[in-house]
Amino acid sequence: MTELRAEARIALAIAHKDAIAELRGRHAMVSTLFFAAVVLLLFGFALGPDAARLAAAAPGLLWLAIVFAGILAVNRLHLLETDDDAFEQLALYPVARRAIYAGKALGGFAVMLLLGAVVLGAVGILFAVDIGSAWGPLLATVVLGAIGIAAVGTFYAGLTVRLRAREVMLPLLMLPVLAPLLLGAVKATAAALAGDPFGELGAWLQLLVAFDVIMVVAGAATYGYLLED
Amino acid sequence: MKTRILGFVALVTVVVVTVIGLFVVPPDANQGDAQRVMYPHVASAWLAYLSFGVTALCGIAWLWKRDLRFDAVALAGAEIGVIFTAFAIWGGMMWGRPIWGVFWQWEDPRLTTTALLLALYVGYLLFRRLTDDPERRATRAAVLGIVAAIDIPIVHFSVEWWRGLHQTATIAAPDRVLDPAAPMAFVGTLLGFVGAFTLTWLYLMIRRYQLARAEADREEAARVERIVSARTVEAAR
Amino acid sequence: MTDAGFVIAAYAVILGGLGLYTLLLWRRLRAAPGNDDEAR
Amino acid sequence: MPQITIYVSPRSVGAPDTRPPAVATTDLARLFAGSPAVAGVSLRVEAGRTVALLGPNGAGKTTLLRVLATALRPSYGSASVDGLDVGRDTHLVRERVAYLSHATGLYDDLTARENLAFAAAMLSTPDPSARIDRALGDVELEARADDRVRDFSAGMRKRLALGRILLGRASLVLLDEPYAALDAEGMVLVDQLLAAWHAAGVTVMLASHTTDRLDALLDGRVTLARGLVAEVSGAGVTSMPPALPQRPRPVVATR
Repeated sequence: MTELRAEARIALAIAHKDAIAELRGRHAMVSTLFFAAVVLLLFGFALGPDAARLAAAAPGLLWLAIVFAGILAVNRLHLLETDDDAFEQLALYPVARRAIYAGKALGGFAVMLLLGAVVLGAVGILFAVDIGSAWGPLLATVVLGAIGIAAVGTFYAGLTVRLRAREVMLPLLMLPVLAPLLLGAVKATAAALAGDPFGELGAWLQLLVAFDVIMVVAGAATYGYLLED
Repeated sequence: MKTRILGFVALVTVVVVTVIGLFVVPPDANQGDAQRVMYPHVASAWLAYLSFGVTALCGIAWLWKRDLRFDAVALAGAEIGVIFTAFAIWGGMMWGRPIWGVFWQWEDPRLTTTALLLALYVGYLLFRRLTDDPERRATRAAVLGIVAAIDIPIVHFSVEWWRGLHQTATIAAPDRVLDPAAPMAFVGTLLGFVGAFTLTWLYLMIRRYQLARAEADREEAARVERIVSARTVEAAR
Repeated sequence: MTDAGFVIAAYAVILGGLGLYTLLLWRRLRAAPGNDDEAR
Repeated sequence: MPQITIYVSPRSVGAPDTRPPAVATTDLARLFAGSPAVAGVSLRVEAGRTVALLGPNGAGKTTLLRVLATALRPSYGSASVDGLDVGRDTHLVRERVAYLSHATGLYDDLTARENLAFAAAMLSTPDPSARIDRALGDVELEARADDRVRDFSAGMRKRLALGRILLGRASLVLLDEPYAALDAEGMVLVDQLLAAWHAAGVTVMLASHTTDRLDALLDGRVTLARGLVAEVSGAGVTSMPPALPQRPRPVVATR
């Protein structure tokens, strides 16, 4: 039991370090949020100006913006490590590999949560969608979605951190794996916004939970191999 | 030599089942001749899933035993898997067009899952080409193959739900639904195709494995040769 | 295009593809495992 | 000059001959894209010794250090630290080794103290705040403790990386060009560190080109050339010629 507590402490130390560096220097957070806002704006131009159509498409647009911005955010968190070969130094510390994964994923989760909340707000405004009424299920969906994207993103960012053509390979490898999450999140969001007419919301949230659990376990179990050289 | 025989047997069985599939077995009562596309389509889809299962298992075996021969099998599985995935998608489209009138049927979980499969494993193959060190490539490709294989059932399950959580499984389709009481001939032909294609798959896997091993051995020999020459030069000093 | 047309197209691509791949594989195997970018 | 205190792991105490060799490699080779950076090194370094790795650029010094530090896995042959194989017992080796590479692996947006605080968390350093202050004092960076590393010169970054090593309890310290980018005072600091590690029974291997100032500090020297050991001198370090000829073996990894 103490070993798990030690690993948790290490994961928190890594996430804390990422948070300080992120807030203080990188401004990745701000740029990612603006990127998501711009993507939403473009969706408006692409599908607008018919308000009804936009409102109908809102759940899909919301999650597309989150996923695309999420790729940038997770990538930024790992760039933080490669400035001065810090990633290699991190791997040389005598700490459990899954603790490193947990630390990086935790940082990713925090960024994704903030991103999700902001994009949700923007969608509410831009596409005139009443998010107030169903804020509970929507929050749950955003939290579960954030966990999934952070879990998968941290794995693939670690896999491609020293890879050639990394900018293309990260989305190319990551997006197909996120398909079930995108699908579940959009359906859950749509159900929540419509007041869950068919009672499907519970099922979609369960799908998201299953995806998150599987991907976190898979990521933690294999992240160590990505640090090998 | 045994492989050559396997190859010949595979060729003969494929020709035989093709003739049966195209000409001998009667067309489906509802779908008519279009139903004949099902045979190679289903056989290809089965081999796509089998191939990626092999790749994932070999990935685990490499991480455990660190023997590069598993990596060669994993590579063969991924490459041949991508090819059968492409065939399965093509078959799905050639079947969908006459039946639904559209090439791409979003509601069909098999089609959408297979498409994601293609994306996953084209990514796998591209990733392998971008990594040079044989052992580092083997380790990372193994992990990639395992995560991709874990993702496939989730994708299939979620697309299954996506189609309609509470509607009945049958797709609300025009009258041309496959005749449920398919006579034995269809099932027989389908099994024949699966058998013939699996033999072909086995033959191709062995050949691709041999090729991967030949290339790995050549690479290995070059590496060792450079080491030996460095040592002889030094020793002569 | 008639149904038969699609069936032919399906079989042609799948069987043709298998044949082509086998041929390619065979040629690569027969060529002495020289410098092949696959192994680079 | 501050009196530098070295926190020693219990492993590095005890008479050198009772402990397994700090470093032992057998026909060690490591290739990059097919060409051998290290082609066949069989080296043994007794515990507690200070040994220099000499030789021109590209001789394999850095690669050898990185394999011993578990940053690189061996392609062929094997390497062990304190009798522990770098491939099989990687976690245990990492507890025993401290490695200073060319890249100092620091976070530009964190201050010197925050960087050391993070390292202390990773190394589970007991009584971290006191140890961090002491380390900053030892490497003479107390004045800049709360400045961001982004504004540090290469020499100051190297001092901070050395300070990070002082937070650990390594029994083997690997230094890649420790004197590079350091001013006169910095070089004296490295001399002091080497003396302190030597006194504490910690084994040190350093790759360096500035050999003139090292005579008093070194026990032995190893000269590498083209990925092989060209010459060995001094005490506590021995080498064996690589096995010859080597039959290309089937593709089975060595581990």
